Amino acid sequence: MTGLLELAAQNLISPAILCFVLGLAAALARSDLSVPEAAAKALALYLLFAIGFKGGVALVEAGVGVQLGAALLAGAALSFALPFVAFAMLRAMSSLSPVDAAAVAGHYGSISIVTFVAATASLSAMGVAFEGWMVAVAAAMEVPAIVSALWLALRGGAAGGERMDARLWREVMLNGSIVLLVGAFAIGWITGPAGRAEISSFIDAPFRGVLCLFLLDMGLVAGRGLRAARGQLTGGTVAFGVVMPPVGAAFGLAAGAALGLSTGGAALLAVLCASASYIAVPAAMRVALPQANTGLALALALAVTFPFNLVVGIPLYAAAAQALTGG
Amino acid sequence: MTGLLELAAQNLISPAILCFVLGLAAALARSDLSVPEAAAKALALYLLFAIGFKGGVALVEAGVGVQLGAALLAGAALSFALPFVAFAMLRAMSSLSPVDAAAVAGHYGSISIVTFVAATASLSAMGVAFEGWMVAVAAAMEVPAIVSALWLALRGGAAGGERMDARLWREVMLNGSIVLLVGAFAIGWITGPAGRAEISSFIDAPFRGVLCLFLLDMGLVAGRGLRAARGQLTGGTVAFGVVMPPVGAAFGLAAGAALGLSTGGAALLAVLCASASYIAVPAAMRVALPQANTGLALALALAVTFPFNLVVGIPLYAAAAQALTGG
Amino acid sequence: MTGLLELAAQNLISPAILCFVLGLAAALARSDLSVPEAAAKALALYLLFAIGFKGGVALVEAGVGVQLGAALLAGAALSFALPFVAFAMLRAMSSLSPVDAAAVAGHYGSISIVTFVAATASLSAMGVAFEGWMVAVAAAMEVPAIVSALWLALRGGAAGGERMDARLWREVMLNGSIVLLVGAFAIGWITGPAGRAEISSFIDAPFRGVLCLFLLDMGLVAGRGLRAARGQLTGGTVAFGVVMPPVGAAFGLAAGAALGLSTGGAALLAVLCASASYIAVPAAMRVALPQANTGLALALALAVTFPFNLVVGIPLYAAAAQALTGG
Amino acid sequence: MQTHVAKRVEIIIEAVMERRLTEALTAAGVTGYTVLPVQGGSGRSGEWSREGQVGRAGGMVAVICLIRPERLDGLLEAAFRVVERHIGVVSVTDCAILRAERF
Amino acid sequence: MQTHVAKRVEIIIEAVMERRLTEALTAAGVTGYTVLPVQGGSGRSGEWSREGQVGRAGGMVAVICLIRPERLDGLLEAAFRVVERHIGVVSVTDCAILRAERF
Amino acid sequence: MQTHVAKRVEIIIEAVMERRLTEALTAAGVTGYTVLPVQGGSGRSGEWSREGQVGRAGGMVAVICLIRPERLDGLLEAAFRVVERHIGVVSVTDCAILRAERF
Ligand SMILES: Nc1ncnc2c1ncn2[C@@H]1O[C@H](COP(=O)(O)O)[C@@H](O)[C@H]1O
Ligand SMILES: Nc1ncnc2c1ncn2[C@@H]1O[C@H](COP(=O)(O)O)[C@@H](O)[C@H]1O
Ligand SMILES: Nc1ncnc2c1ncn2[C@@H]1O[C@H](COP(=O)(O)O)[C@@H](O)[C@H]1O
Ligand code: NA
Ligand code: NA
Ligand code: NA
Repeated sequence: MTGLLELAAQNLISPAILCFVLGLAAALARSDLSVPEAAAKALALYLLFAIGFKGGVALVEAGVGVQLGAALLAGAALSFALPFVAFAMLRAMSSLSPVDAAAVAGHYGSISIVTFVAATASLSAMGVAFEGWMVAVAAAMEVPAIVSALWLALRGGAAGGERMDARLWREVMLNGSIVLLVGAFAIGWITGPAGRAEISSFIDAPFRGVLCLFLLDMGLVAGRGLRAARGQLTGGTVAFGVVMPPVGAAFGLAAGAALGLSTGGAALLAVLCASASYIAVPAAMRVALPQANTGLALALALAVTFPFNLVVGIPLYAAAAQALTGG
Repeated sequence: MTGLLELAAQNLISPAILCFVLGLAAALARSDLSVPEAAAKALALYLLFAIGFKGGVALVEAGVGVQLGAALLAGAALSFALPFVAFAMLRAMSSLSPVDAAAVAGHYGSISIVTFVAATASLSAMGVAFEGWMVAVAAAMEVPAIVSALWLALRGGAAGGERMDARLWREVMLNGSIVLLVGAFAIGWITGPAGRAEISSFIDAPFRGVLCLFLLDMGLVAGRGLRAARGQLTGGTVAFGVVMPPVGAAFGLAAGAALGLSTGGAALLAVLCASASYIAVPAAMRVALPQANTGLALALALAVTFPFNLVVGIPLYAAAAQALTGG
Repeated sequence: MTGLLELAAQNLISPAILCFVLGLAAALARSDLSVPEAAAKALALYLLFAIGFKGGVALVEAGVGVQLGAALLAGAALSFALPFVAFAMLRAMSSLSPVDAAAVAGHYGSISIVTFVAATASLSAMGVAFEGWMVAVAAAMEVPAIVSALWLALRGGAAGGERMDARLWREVMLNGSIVLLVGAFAIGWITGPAGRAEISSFIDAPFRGVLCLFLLDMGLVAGRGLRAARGQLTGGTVAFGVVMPPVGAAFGLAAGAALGLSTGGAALLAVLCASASYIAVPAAMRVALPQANTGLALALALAVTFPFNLVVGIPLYAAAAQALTGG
Repeated sequence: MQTHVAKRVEIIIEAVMERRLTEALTAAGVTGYTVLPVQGGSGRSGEWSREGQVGRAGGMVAVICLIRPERLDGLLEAAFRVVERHIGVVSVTDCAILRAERF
Repeated sequence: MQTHVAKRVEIIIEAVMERRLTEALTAAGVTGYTVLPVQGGSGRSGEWSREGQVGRAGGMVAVICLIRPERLDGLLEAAFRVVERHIGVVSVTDCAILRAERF
Repeated sequence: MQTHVAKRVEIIIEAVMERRLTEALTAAGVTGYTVLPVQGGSGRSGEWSREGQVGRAGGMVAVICLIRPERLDGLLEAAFRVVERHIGVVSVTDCAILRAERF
């Protein structure tokens, strides 16, 4: 237990987490500090490219095996299944309408790639190894949750437009972050360690520093989200926002153990299950479920669950993975 | 010949080229992946600054000599002459009107600095040396082609505004990319190796990685250009887009040999002649030749000639230069 | 004296200064070279974060001592007092109205963080050591001058809105650059050398290169400011723009000697006193003193005083500090 | 100068719906439109600003359409079908245009 | 389609005053507004462009407000109190809106 | 509040022509204008979007000009000379302005 607390404390005083806290505090204090939209998008492109590329290179070293295929399937299945868990919990814990609960549940079935990136950085700092290709599992978990959410919303009485038409389907499958992540993964896989050596001083050296600035912006966005949604974040929904992550993480850990993943791999699968989408899913929901309160879902994902995972969740899931896999 | 094919294959699987392919594929598949305009411009500023600066430093080492002056003159002359070649080919190969053909010809007489940057990266990767100051030749080749194009358009029946008034002349000579390239070159020359040492971890280390992200954006832009211009890209114009580059390159190689450039220098002059402008020339044409179809010229330059040069042209011209200079 | 001239010449041919000159020349020649607004803001965020963070880490090594507290107080007092000096000089040297003179005086009491950053880079290049925590003094000097300026304006006959209401007060105290500078300082202090090691290849390696691009943009902005304000920059105000900095610097040097700062520390305090704000103060003045000619103040700060300090001031104050502290 | 009577329609709508809207306009026979970026706003669904956005879910755009008066009804019906269930506003102003042959 | 008579108010004002203006509008009972970025301009106080800006001091924004005609006077008075001593312009156009229940 | 009759002219034009247009307006006695960025659009010369741009060749801007009615003709003639051979649209709306002494 001491080890765990130490880990958490160590995690807390890393520059990255403190940058997030700074951003959060600045936004709550209504400072005009802001990261221009274009700069924030550029930082995100950098992180997606770097993490995808490194994952692809790692796959060259590990080889494409049965385990990767199984992990991809397990990830997709988890993403598909978790919205049902989240929906049931939301209906029990909050007074959200079925349609709103379905929308929120979709966010929690999908994943947050920044949480994943932060987790890989924490694991590296702790010296815990993980399967480099886990980033491909992250990509596989982005979309299935949307299908479940729309199904739940329809069953819950949503009318009209909330069909997943072919066009929306394409938009979701080809959304920028999936395409870049998968594309960079493929490029890393094709060019291998030689390719990595060529651009290492771009994707490795400044990586953590870029993450700091990005988390500063995430803190600002989360803080503004909190202020905008103050009226809507009821006790029940906030409680859901901190209870759902460990529940999801438990599913992820179980699947990780069943798949025989390393300690770090199981921890990352837990992080993916515990995290909530704030890019792909909200956009899809605005189109398909315009009557749902996506503002609330976004505020929960960004301003409650994201910081919870960043500060408490990641070290917690890592410790649990260690206990479980005996690593 | 084996060496050449190997070179081409090697070139093809570099992270930079694959990033271009990823962007192209994403745009053709109508993914919403995009690089914010401000970020793309910032990447371009970085590349122009770095390449110009390094060229200036290289000049310190090489010394200002007769060869540089001769190369600048030859570059300007080629830029001035090539539109006539291109115009004749276009009139023969396509059914473009004289004014449209003149506009396209202007793009092909001028140069694409990104193609040049990609070529320097490829040459470095292949271990082929080149005159560092060749970037000054690139700058000298941007503008003369515009004069030829306007003359051709006027002769071809264009009316009214297509005079090169003093104001447009100034705008073209002082367009941002020329000023930055030449300015950075001067700064590199003044501060020399000491200056380079000072900022080397900014302009050297991340250079190739930045080029990757920039080419990702170029791929996206080329793909969007292809989709926008699908109706206009006839067989004849597309054929021109892949035939003109080797023709231009031949002129460049000949000039390079006559000037006594190194293998890499001759290859770079070929690349400059083979590449087509998509920044300075289109802007000048929109002002001076508003009735010309600049959309077509841009699509050809970006979506046909740029990828052709990137994938096939650069290794081809390098191999030809090697054969020619015996280097 | 030779040493001083050499220093100045050395300073002049650094890539950073030459980049500023390039930007200035490009803007005066009306080139369309420009750094996108979002990119310029991102560069500024980077510089603020890096300089603040390094300052905080330096504080760990130096320890929080009485000297820091005294320097913060001295800085705030100087910022508060200097507008009175500037106001008197402006009334004597120019024909500005009391309200306009008050607005300009406020800019000169506050500080320019880029001048500070450039000075730290110059000192490092000269091998002159300085107290790393001086950046905290910079933060303490941003705001007090605004209070003095508003008081002077009111006394000078400004009517109505030029009260410093609670809201404006909060906006000024929590303006983005102060929050980021102080926040990054705190993060550096908390995470210490371990934190710095983690992100060193982000905040140390590319620092000077980023400064070059940022100064390029500053040159462009200064050049545009000069062109926009050509009519308003009278001989008197321009003279003030080059006389006030050494006067301010003298106050800073005296305070630095009294505080027992190192040579570099005294030089930096001089630089802070000599520099003029172009971010925090103009924004506050637009709200509180809408009738004042902030365009003139901005043009003086950016296009006269900033280049003066960059080129002449920094080496001058450094030499004076050396003479004074015998370092 | 010779001007012609026309209508200026301004549709402020979520960015995720932009393409669907412009395609519906084109299908309704509109020959041109211009899209302006929107920086922030406020309405029944609360306040938002571009700086606080991640992804495109929350942003909005303004689509401006100059048309001949006789086309107005077709345009409004097409636009309405897209915006109906979404947040956003539609306004129409009388205006005069140069170069009517372009519309 | 059924449209309703309304007013479109466009206020071009310094960016530093944006929040003060929108709060004044909200206090005056305005239910919605949209903020557009401004890239440059010219007026009695000279010419400016976004590219030449450092900080927010010099930039401007355009605030667009669709309201029922009877609210116009309240809005203009609220807006005027904010812009009065500042640079910027206010214009009002007659327009027609869809979905009047939203205003 | 006291308002005054005026005209609101909106000119959507290629970014490369912006300076030429604003100088022509100034020469025609216009005392102020505001430039808004344009994100994309469609017209006879096809569809374009800011994201797909390299360089400034393809982008557009919207120039808004509030003027006294008696100045309209001079403005339109000046604008027309610039846009004539270029792509883009010009529209004019009746409006009311505050602070007429500024125009
Ligand atoms: N009265 C209005 N005037 C101008 N823009 C409005 C108005 N009402 C709503 N909007 C815009 O439409 C968006 C969505 O409005 P709403 O559907 O009311 O939430 C707001 O964020 C504003 O950008
Ligand atoms: N007549 C006008 N038409 C459109 N915009 C204007 C006009 N006059 C002023 N503006 C805008 O308001 C800003 C400040 O104007 P001024 O208060 O006259 O300096 C200018 O930079 C323009 O953006
Ligand atoms: N009817 C219209 N309504 C609004 N904007 C238009 C219209 N027609 C053209 N435009 C704008 O003007 C640009 C050039 O139009 P065009 O000259 O028809 O190719 C388009 O890309 C649009 O931004
Ligand atoms: Na999840
Ligand atoms: Na060429
Ligand atoms: Na000062």
